[in-house]
Amino acid sequence: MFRKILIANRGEIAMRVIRACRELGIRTVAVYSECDRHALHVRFADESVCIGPPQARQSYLNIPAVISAADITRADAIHPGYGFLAENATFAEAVNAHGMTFVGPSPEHLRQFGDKLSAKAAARAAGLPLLPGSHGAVDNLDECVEVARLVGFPLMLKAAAGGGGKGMRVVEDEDQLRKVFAVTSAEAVAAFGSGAVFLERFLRTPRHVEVQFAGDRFGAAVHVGERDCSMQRRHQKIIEEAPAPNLAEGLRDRIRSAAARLVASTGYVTVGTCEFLVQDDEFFFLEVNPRIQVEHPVTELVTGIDLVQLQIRLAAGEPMPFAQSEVRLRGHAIEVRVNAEDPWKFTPSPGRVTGYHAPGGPGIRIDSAIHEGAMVQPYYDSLAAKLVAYAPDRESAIRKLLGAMDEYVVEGIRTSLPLQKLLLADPAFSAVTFHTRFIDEWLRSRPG
Amino acid sequence: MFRKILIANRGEIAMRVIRACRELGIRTVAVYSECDRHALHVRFADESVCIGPPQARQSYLNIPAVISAADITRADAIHPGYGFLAENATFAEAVNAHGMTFVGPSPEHLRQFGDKLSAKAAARAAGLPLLPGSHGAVDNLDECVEVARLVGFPLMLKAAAGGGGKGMRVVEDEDQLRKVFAVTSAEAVAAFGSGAVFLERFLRTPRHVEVQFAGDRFGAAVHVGERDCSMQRRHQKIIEEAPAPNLAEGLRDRIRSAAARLVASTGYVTVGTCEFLVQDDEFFFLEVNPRIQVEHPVTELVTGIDLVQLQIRLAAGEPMPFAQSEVRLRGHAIEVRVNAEDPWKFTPSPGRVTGYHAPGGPGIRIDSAIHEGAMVQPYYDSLAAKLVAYAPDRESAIRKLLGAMDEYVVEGIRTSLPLQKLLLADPAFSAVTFHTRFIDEWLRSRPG
Amino acid sequence: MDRKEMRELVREMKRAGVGEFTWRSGEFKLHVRFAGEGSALPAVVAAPLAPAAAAPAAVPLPPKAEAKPAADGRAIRSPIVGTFYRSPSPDAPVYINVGDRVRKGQVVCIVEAMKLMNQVESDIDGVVAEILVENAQPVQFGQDLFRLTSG
Amino acid sequence: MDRKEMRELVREMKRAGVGEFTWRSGEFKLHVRFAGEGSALPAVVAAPLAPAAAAPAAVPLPPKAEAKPAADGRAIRSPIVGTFYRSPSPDAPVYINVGDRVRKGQVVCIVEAMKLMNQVESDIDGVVAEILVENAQPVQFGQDLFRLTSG
Repeated sequence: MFRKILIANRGEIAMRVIRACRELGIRTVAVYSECDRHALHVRFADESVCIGPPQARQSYLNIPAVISAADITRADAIHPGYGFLAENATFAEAVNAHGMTFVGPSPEHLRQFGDKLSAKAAARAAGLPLLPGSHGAVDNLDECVEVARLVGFPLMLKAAAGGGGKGMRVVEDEDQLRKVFAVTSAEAVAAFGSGAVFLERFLRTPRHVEVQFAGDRFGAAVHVGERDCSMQRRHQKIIEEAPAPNLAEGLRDRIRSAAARLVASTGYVTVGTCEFLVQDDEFFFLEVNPRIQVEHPVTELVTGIDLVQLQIRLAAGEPMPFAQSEVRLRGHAIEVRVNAEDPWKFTPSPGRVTGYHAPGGPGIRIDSAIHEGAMVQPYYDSLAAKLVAYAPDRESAIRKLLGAMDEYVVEGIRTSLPLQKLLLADPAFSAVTFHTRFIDEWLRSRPG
Repeated sequence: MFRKILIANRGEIAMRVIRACRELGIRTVAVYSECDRHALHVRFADESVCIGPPQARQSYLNIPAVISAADITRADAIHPGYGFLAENATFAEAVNAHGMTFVGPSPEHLRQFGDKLSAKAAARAAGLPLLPGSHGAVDNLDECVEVARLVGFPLMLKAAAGGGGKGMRVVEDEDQLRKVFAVTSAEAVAAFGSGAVFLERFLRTPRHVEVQFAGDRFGAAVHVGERDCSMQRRHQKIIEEAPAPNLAEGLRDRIRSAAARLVASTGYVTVGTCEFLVQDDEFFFLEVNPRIQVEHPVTELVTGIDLVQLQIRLAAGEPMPFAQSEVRLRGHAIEVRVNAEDPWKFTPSPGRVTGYHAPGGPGIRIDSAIHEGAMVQPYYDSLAAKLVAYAPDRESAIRKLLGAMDEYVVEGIRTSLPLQKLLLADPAFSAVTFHTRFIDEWLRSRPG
Repeated sequence: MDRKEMRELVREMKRAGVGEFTWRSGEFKLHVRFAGEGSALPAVVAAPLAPAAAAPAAVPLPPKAEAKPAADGRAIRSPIVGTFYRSPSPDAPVYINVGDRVRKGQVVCIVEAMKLMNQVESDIDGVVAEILVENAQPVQFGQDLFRLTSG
Repeated sequence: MDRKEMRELVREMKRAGVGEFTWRSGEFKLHVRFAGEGSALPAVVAAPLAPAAAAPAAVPLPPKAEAKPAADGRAIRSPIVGTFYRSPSPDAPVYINVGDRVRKGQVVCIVEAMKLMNQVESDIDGVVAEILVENAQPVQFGQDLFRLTSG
């Protein structure tokens, strides 16, 4: 097992990794940019190193600075959290080259799943269902139109190197396709450095269901249950839950085992997520997130498994500590992301937190990077805290979460909570009639 | 089910009941004394009523004021929390007489278990082991000496109406007994209104193990696992855990079923606790706490059962929602009471909380009545918050709790946390070699 | 003022619990704000935390005295929680009306608690300027019932 | 007004519950604002929360610049994280010594990061007054390396 882990991240996920390390008896090193000097992760890590100015490119994304910080503190592993360098294969390679362990999959797996086309190829090889579409990049408009006629409209034009909801465009008919093909490709070059695009059938009201999985170096491959993350605004998840409610008969098992099959067939090591779109009783492979995810707590609460500790153990070469049959779910968990943003316009709301009081009591979990007097920086993403409720059943979990949101006081900055309160209280949420574009449509239909 | 519950209490337990009611869809009424106007329970209840000045006798212990507050808000039940009026049979009768339900056992059960001698009689009738001693009150010194010779020294002289560690005296030999008999009886008259005393064998290094139980109106009687609460300073619990670690082979089952037997034989309804002293492989009935206890969260975490919701359901006449065989324990939970007091001298430390930051992350539960700017009142008990850690095993729970205590910031008042940190890190805690007088001895042996 | 004096001045202000101060003498000006330093500043918050966006459901009880304080601070307040009655029985005349002169010790109303009719006596002299609670309405401990003027 | 009088004035104002006050006498002016009392002051906390009783284990890295600022604020700071070397190789002479005159753009040391030897150039002119880091010790981003005087 590792002696000392450097955490190449900030915010709540850095605190999450510090807590996991503390329980494993591993020392921690925090890195921070100049504006994060007083952040919680700096305070609670055993050691800390300033690695650069506030701009992420020069600090949290600065590979030489992060590696040097690990070097001078003699860390033997680096945990990348999510975002920043978490899915950067070059970074993972540099970590290995310096004799340290990257707490995540191999650089090869990062590359394989970082590119949507090679990810789809791996999924197809493992027998996972894919959305009808081009089986690879389409090189020119003519080829594109030809494939589109086979797939049918509406369809989705996607940048192969895109992700996180970026680089995608819905196309309703052939005319539109002819108009947007070149633009989409050019945008992809600008945004991702590659102009490769591909086509997929567009689902109008799919749900986003993802399976948490884990693999070890000895070939063990398990799933740890699934989550529903359909509540998205502008392709960003803001409410997540486990298990996924109201799945069609048999679908849950098929989805879970599909994910485990992909892990087994690719030899993936550590934890990750396989994302699917679900429409009625069909499901389609979307992508793999080769890292710990923001929404991992809901899975932890229903399984009792500490996923970050598991990730660290697997990265250290330990065997999977449980069998698939030992993964048992109990109860229901729902998470809301407390983003520092305008709840209606989604514009970031950085600033000083002048008042703060977190809810508590049974079944309430808070993963937070803020406190009274804390500064929410304008340089980084807007996730300030996560509030998770756990109860024996979904209805109780919703009630518990609504109560906890009422207790939550965050002053000085705006947060997404007012929006999430309305969404959780909406009959569509209780009835599970939502889908990935539910929030966008719901917002458009709001009076005023 | 009730429509509206008045909570005749304050502090963290009032918040706990509010949260339980919210999930059950029951409206809540807070009562408060003049100095508690800005307390959290007043803010988060649906309604609130000022019932008197700060002195507890004139507000939280003022039966006419509490009942009138329930009257004018048309509450149909009163939850007494713990302390204050929770074990007051007269109050429970008054609640019933006004057509409302007391969320607790019947006045008869409160009387039966409020008197130590009738409680022992009930335990003996149910076949529970008792400490050797007088089978009832001893009326005079001669009788006392006679019984003492049979029981043997050291022994404990106890006020029949005492409780919570008060009204007890250890007697080492006959000389001492002759000296203290009259004094103890006189003190009992002064403190509890009754001079009745009795004798029991005194155990030098017992552990305090208690069983959470529940009964319904239809005769169901179950245990919900046991807790160890041996870590006491001056007879006040400050660290509690579930399940009780390292019990002798078979002892755990014997203790649990003894408690369930007592519930069944007395026809007790709602939740309560049966306390035992354990020495080696023997256990002895101590007393029954006919109410929800401060330390109930550790049991909730390992069983997944919400005890306060259960208590309310049972008081409303619902049948027990689960069978004994469905009560399954998973993992280990440890609670520390965050008392507003000097950690070494135990003198209360009321005042303004000038800085507050609660720990978070997986497996951390906080039940708190404080926040930045909150006032810890000098009029009431010193419990400011409870911090509970839950992990798959005891060792991880200890590590998690130690980490969380390091994260806990409470400024402006002193708290018991520094003492609890040392105790949890002590090898005796890991090795479970502690007993009910461990802390007092440990403090005496500390240098300086 | 030299640097040593300045340092001492700052230290004293800090000890006194001052949050911010400006010192001017001639063209010399010193402005100091103590920002935190762990907890140099007692973050005294007399008011409760501001309510979260969605406040709890409205309280049907009338607000307590401080919400509508008697203009000149003279009021008869309820000594107990209960139900307010202006007369001893439904048919009987009210104890007092606006404009009446009230003497200390005079019964002014009844507050019923636990089926007991508790006569409330005025603890001040004055003239009834306003009756602040409707008949048969619930009242809290310490709630203003009548506003009096010295008349 | 002498210091004793000032102290008493502040204490009295505080006792009186005053939130903020200005005292002027001739060209002398004192302005004081007390923290708290509701929340007159935005509770600006530049520093982090004060550490809980048991502070985290000591950090082995040298403290950053602000812990020991160059007396006159002129210092050469490390532009990157890494290991500080005073000379290009173990046998070579050091780049600079105390007393040396340094010009803007002159190489003053090396900071090794990822096995790369990065030459650090001075961004100021001056005379080396103090060398703040031992040879072969780790340095953080922005840490002071040399203190310079204008000489």
